[in-house]
Amino acid sequence: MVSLSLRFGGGLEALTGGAKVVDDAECGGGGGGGPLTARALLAWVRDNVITERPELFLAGDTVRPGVLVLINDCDWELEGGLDAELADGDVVSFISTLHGG
Amino acid sequence: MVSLSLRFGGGLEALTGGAKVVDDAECGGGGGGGPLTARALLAWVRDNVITERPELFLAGDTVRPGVLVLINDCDWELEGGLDAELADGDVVSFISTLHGG
Amino acid sequence: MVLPAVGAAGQARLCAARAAVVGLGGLGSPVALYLAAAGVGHLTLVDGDAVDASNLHRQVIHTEQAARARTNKAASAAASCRALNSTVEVTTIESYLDAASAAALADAHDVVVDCSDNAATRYLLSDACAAGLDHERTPLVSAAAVGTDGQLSVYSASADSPCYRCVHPRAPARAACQSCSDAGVLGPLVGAMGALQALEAVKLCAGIGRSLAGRLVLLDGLDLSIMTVKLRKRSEDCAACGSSPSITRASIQAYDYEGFAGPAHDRGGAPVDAACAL
Amino acid sequence: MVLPAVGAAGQARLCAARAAVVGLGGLGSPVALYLAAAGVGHLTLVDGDAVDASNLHRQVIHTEQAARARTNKAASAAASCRALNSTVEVTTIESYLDAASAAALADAHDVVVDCSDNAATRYLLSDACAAGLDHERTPLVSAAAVGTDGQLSVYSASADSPCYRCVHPRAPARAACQSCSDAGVLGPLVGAMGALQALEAVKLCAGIGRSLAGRLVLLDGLDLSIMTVKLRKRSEDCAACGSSPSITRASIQAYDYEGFAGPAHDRGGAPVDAACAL
Ligand SMILES: [Zn+2]
Ligand SMILES: [Zn+2]
Repeated sequence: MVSLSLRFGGGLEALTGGAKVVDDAECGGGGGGGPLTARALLAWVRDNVITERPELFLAGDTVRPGVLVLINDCDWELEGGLDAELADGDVVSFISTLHGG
Repeated sequence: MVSLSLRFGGGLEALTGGAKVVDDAECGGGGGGGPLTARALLAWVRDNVITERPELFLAGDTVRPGVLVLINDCDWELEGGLDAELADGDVVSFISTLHGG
Repeated sequence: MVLPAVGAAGQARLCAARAAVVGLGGLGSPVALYLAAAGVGHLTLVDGDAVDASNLHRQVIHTEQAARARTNKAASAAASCRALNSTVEVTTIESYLDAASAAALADAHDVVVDCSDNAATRYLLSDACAAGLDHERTPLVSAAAVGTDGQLSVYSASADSPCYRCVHPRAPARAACQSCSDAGVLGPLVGAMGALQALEAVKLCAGIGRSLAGRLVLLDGLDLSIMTVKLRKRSEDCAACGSSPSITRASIQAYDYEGFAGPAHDRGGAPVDAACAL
Repeated sequence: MVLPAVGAAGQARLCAARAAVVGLGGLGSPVALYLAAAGVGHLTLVDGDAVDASNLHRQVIHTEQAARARTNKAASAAASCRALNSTVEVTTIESYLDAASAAALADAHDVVVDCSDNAATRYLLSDACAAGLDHERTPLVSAAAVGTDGQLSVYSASADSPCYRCVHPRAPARAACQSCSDAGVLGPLVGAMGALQALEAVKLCAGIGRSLAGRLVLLDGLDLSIMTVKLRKRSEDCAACGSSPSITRASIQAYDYEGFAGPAHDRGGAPVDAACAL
């Protein structure tokens, strides 16, 4: 289990019952004692945090287009994307991109 | 020696030769092996970072009225003010209060 | 449709709310525009100064026409507010803030927005909003901007949140006060701070969200870096809002704010901030 | 006096600069006001929509009078800009952005400001600013706001900073797109995002400071919490600005942006965002 702080923003909190912050989330899914990857975290979040319309969170094995994933205030693409490894205390944010103006 | 990151803002960077950020500052002044206090840090900053008009930084043994001191994004009054103890990695910000509008 | 975050009840509170804006310069321009646009029920606009062409680079509620006519800034801003939303009731006080009007503003409004440009007015306004054990405190949305830096907070908005004097018990020396006349100020930077002030004022009027009370936003416009910091709590020892205050809404009438914190405004001669080119 | 942070050279660059603002709604209102006020030499304002009374809660550059006359938004904004600063040259394009005008805008301006309200226009504008190996890229200052949230970044502004398509290679499904018509938007929140866009545009025009290129600002207005995050770098694989782009300024003419990212604007009937009450 890895203890993470999760954030949801840009309207994505509508999928978590309104929760913008989930602190001290004990995220499993690493499997076999290996490190927790972003890929495994996505499935864990879908199963444990998302309360409705999971298709607006995931599409296939990654986030749906328009959702940015940030690990400690950095675009997850800088950390390896789906293969990024997460450690205790990391803050992972899921932000829906806005288009209004 | 304590390794701090120092920030200067709100115009106070005019007293540091323009530097807004001094990373990895090796701050002495704890004396006798005790922890580094904010009081000792102020003297160290005056002697090692401030390049001009130190009277706009310190007044007596504390910062001049109008300067806010923040330790890791908290008002130093919440940490003990002059007696606050500093540790490696702390970020200490000195911000001059603005009045323009 | 009502914005879900505001709700019908919030919208009703907003329409019934009374907000005062002190200073219709760089900060007050967006504050007045956005409060009028949002439909705050009653707006009181306070400024003793006339519109000046040299300020228009940041005072976007005014016009060259108002500058040519030397229209009072509160009057000029009121006209723009009415053109944008005729349903808002707008009152002007076309003089500089004094102690009597500060106390009356704090009494008669749900929120006061400090868009002034000097320390003396900032202390006076805060004391009026914070002072007096037998008064409810009035939330004060306060911002400032100089050069490329901006600062924003909300004072006296909850039982344990500080007033301006809790955070700044001693006034700065005059030599330490940068003002627009020394350093200029980047127009869009002041604009952003004013819009954020309007946002906090709308939230307070509508009774929604979490206000900045007890926190301070610091914006460095040159780097576009933004920091939110936690301020000290309301102080038991505060002269204005502590447990045995020496400053009350009655006593501020006799308090020498300019002696304490320097001049509140220019008296004749060139406009204080005529020197701001950008 | 020239603001020290801008300097005489920066001021001269600002006065010679050409900026385009696409969309004169909630974001475009403060952008146009502050760019005109700052004295950007030439402003091109683009919008095909008419001023509507139901939008005035956030579109503060317009007036009830313009809404009654159903004035085009670019024309209404241009009038307000000229009233504020008659020295700025203002051109209007009183129609919705199409591929030809997007490419021409990117060619003819030092900075383009995206104040649009839909994904299709955002991709089109970004492609026009980023596309084509034989063109200099044009910095694009892009913001968006929905409900109580705002987002801001600068694309294509340096050799290694991403374009919009680098960060968003795949367009979101329509069901996932919140727009003002679904969720409303808090006026002062859009105002703050627009003022920050103007700040970034002024910095780019004047050649001062550190732009947001490669970073993204996320503002939660309800909590007033602000986060700045680091974005990925420009992608070698980007269809618009990678090493072998499939999208060029010529090819965007034939690209089906609405097929890719949904409708760019409402075609007749009620205004898209008439439903925004606050
Ligand atoms: Zn107090
Ligand atoms: Zn790209």
